[in-house]
Amino acid sequence: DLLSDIKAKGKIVAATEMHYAPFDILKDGEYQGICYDLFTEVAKELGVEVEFLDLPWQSILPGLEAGKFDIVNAPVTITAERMKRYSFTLPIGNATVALAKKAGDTSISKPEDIAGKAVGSQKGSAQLAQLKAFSETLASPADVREYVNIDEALADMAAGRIQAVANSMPLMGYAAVQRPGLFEMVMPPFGDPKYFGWVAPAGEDSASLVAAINKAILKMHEDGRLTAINEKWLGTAPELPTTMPAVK
Amino acid sequence: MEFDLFIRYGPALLTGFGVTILCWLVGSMGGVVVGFVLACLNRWGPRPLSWLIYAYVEVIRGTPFMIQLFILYYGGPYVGLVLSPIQAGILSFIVYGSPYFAEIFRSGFNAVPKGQIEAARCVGLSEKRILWRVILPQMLVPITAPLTNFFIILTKETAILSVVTVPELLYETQTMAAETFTFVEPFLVLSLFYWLMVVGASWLGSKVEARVTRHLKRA
Amino acid sequence: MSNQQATNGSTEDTPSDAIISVRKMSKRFDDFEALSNITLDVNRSEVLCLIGPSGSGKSTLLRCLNFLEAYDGGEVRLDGELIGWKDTISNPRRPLSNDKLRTQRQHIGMVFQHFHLWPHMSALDNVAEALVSVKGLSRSEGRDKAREALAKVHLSDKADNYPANLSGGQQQRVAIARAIAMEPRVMLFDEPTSALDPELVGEVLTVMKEMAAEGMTMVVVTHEMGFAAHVADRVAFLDSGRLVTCVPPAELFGQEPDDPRVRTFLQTYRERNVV
Amino acid sequence: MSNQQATNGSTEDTPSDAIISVRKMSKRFDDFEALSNITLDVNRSEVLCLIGPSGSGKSTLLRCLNFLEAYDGGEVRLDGELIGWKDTISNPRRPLSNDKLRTQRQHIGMVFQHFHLWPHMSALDNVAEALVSVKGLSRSEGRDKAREALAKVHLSDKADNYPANLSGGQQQRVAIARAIAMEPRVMLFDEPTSALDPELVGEVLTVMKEMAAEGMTMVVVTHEMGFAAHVADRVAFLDSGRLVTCVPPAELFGQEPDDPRVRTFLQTYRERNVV
Amino acid sequence: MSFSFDTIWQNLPYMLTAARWTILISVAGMAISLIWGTFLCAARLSQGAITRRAAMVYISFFRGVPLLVQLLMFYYMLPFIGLDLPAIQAAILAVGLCSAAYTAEILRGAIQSIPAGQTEAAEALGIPRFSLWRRILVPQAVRIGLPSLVNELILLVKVSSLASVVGIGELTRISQNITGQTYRPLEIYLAAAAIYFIINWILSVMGRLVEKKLQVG
Ligand SMILES: Nc1ncnc2c1ncn2[C@@H]1O[C@H](COP(=O)(O)OP(=O)(O)OP(=O)(O)O)[C@@H](O)[C@H]1O
Ligand SMILES: Nc1ncnc2c1ncn2[C@@H]1O[C@H](COP(=O)(O)OP(=O)(O)OP(=O)(O)O)[C@@H](O)[C@H]1O
Ligand SMILES: [Mg+2]
Ligand SMILES: [Mg+2]
Repeated sequence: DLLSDIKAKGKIVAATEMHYAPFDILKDGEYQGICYDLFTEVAKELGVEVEFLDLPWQSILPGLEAGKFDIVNAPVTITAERMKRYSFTLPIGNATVALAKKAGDTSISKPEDIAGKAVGSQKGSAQLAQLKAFSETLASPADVREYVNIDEALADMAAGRIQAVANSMPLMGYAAVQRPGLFEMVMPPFGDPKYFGWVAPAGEDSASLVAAINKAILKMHEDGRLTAINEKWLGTAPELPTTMPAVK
Repeated sequence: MEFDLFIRYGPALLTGFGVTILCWLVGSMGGVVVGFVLACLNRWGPRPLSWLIYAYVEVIRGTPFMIQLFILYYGGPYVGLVLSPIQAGILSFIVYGSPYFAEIFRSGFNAVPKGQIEAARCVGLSEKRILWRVILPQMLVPITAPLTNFFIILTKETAILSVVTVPELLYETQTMAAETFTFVEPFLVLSLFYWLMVVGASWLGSKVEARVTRHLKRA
Repeated sequence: MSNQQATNGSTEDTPSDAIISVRKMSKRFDDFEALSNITLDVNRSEVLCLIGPSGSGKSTLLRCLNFLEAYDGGEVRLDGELIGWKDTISNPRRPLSNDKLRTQRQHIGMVFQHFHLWPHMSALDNVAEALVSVKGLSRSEGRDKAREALAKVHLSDKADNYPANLSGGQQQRVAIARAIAMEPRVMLFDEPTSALDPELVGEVLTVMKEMAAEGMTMVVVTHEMGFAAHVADRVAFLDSGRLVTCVPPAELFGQEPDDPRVRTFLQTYRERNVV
Repeated sequence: MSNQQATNGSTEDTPSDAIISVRKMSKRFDDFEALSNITLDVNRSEVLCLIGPSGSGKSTLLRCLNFLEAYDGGEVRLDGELIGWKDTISNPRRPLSNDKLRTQRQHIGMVFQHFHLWPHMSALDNVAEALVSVKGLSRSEGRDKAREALAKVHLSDKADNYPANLSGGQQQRVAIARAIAMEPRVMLFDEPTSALDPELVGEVLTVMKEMAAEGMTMVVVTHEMGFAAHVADRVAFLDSGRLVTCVPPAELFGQEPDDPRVRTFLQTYRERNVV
Repeated sequence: MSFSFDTIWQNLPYMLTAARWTILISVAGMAISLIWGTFLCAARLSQGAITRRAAMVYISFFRGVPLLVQLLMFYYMLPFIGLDLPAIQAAILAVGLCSAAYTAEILRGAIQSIPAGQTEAAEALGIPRFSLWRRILVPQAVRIGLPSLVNELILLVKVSSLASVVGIGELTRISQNITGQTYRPLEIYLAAAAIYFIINWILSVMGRLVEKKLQVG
């Protein structure tokens, strides 16, 4: 099976899109981020070397199925629909949706203030679904705009076409830290709590690999490495469940 | 393969296809016209203008469309140019395509034998008539194929319009891909639609070519 | 330098009946001197034949007359008007605008050595084109007039052929028809009968004689001495870009020419044509 | 149908010294019959001149001889070998493969009416190209031989010019040099002297006479009757795609020809050339 | 918003490193495109019906299917038939083979405008087809089609960015990644555009030099 193959080679190949701060980033020409740190530790636990691949999102899933690599170590929001097609590992990050606004915009101070305003989010993301559901509950719904990439939503907010951007809380927080004069986080997060996991191919073949990785994640929960890594990048450590969360 | 996807997303995909075709046709036709004018000004216009055109051609042709579009759409508002996605899409398409077309036309101008232009001058045809009646019909022989090529390339460049949220084909297929977590199906749809456009463009190209090479067919 | 020459040239007397007057005209291609110091008058309604060895500059001279080739030094005047260059004293000279050039060229027809038909137009349209877009005839009037011109050169049955589907002589006749249909004041013919059979040469000759009678001025480059002898009012002999002589044909062909170059030139021809 | 003719044709006797034999050959362009039922032999080392009015099919006949134009009916044989078509009885006939055609054409040189020089090569390279890529000479050997050929036509000084920078007659001489440098068994000339002055015509004539003496067979289309009279062993007269007569020149030019068509054809020529 | 030259300055070395991939893929792809494109064009114009058809099918496939899909096919589907190409080779091959279809068409258009008499002259001399193409048709076709060919090569440089889908960190990809971390897309994209421009401008200048050289008469 997959795990024994990996052990035999002594190497695990992990693909991600190095384009999702602070989980996966390319900084100073090197791959860094929460997922990098975490997965490096996981590989140590498995006793194998790790090779990271950077792929655009549209070729990550075909590549996984074609066996070009063993696992996707990008943060993927765990949803019911996705679980049908792939195996997820235990949560490694908080994916609950939060808002960012343009720095100094006093008209938005809490999530409900987006009523009637233009809000951008990433196409097809779980956070977009949360945003839409939340918007329905408001007196006047927000004008929700969908972008292929979250960068473009942020750029459009900077250009003034939209007033807020919704995405996972860590990402929004990181953006605000990176461009403090430009973006500002809107607290608190809203909607259902959501989590990021890693993705392995579905089926028997990968079951043992997923189990082994889960074991490593649990161990890191216990010895505090998980918390330490999260604190290093986010300043705080989120509460992460140690069992697979129930999804609708 | 999940065929019910096609039914579920069918209407959205078709609308996306419509938007793609709109941007493609308007953008590339505009590009042809602007390119032709540029090529003419470059050839017959005053010297300094042709340097300007040279710079325009090299800069626009030399940089990626995605980046031009990004700068136009997201950078535009900083200088007071606020465009809607489709406006920005079509405008940037015209801007992006025109230098390529201009170069194709330039090669066409060069391909017409000098003697024929001299003959036209000798019977007193004006430069404009010479362009329309002598140069253009003949230059279409070598340039119809490159023109068709570039129309085909532009069909695929429409995909880039998705970065400014133009609800075109790729944008819609990505919605489908992201929401359903599928990849083969969206690519199939995408390929099929592009292929349709390419077939259309090739067909038109071959018709034009047959028309303009009529005189070369020996009995 | 060129300007110097030009000014000198124009001070010479020009006979009042000259329609074209060439003064000390010269033309070089890079470092090859194709024409040097040509001075020549063509009178109204005159037929002037240009003969001379291959490469002597006959075509180049014709092409300078309507400024297809920009001559370097000297002057070419049509009815007193300087051809091609702006008639002001400036150094270097500046060429006329395209529009002005076009007006000048409308009075000067030309039949090219290589015909230069437009391959994408039928024989008829090759002839009709300028009638429509220069003379302003309607397309159908233009075609009618073109048909007449083609009939003159016996090509009515090939009017709808594209040039590629015409024989060499037929192409040449289309080129002739295209030029004469425009009824210019001066016609330049560059070997107009090179591809024609003797019979047709006779016909074209007749057409040209008619045109001459109607007052058209013609400059004809030809290698057919018989043609020159029968058509020309005067024959000019060019050699290596220089005008050797310019005399009535009787003088050139009738008696043994003085110039040794002309003598050897004509010799082989005489031998061969005693059939 | 074409096959029928072909079989008939080949049953006729072929004189044993004929290098080219044409039997009941015909060629049509769409519904225009350019050649009909041509039967003609060209003997080894013979110079055959083809004359006839413009559009009578002279060029087409030459082009059929080396299958640049696929003739429809009848046969053309070179040394007994069928040109162009596969020599089997099949209907419709199928053309030879490119390679076979190429081998056949290597023995048949051709000078085109419109020269067809390659514009991107210098005069020298135009001549050297086939020497290198067909005869397999090295590029420098090829150039040397090309230089010799150009010298024969008095063009040594223009060897490096591109065709566009050559005069009409110079272009024609390059075309001649290109063909003769290959030393084929048969040469087809399509109006090889149309752009040449009388003096050069004499020179080319000398070159051709030398080639004939060395045993080359030549078919020459020409409009110059003087040329035909002096060079040809026999003269063939074509009219509207039909072969009217094929006789020694003395018979055609010496006495009043029997055929009225030939008579009128030669008439204008005679008149004009009494200088 | 302030324009940050610092961001560009800091990240430029990484972008230049990535540009090396862009150049490698482009140059190798160009070689394939030009050589294979010429053969395709010859096939497309050949008298053999089968060869001609095959070339037409090839051209309509490679022009018809998006390059992205072709790349994914080369990389992810060829392994199923036992041909597991390394990413960089797959990228070069896909880019080159696709571009060849366009090159072939450009050359075909140009060759059509070469007067038939020139081919006839070569045939009459018995010049072999290969020499006819190499010495007579291609040089003139290149002269006529050069601006369009340079167009195509420049497009090739730009589509080399699609190589990112098989995991190659070329210029566009690295720029996007840097953007994802710095949140300064305008700066980074402008810098990337400048690098692309330089590469393409060199190409274009070379094209014009060749054009000058081929312009005779
Ligand atoms: N564009 C050019 N560049 C360089 N040399 C040229 C050019 N055009 C013509 N020549 C040279 O100028 C000379 C005169 O050429 P021209 O065409 O006038 O000769 P011609 O008298 O018409 O000869 P022919 O009877 O052979 O047509 C020739 O030697 C030719 O090689
Ligand atoms: N490709 C073609 N399609 C149709 N008709 C053609 C074609 N080529 C030649 N013809 C016609 O066939 C006839 C014979 O042409 P050909 O070129 O053999 O004449 P020719 O005897 O060489 O005349 P010339 O002395 O004028 O060169 C002409 O009437 C011409 O119009
Ligand atoms: Mg000449
Ligand atoms: Mg002919």
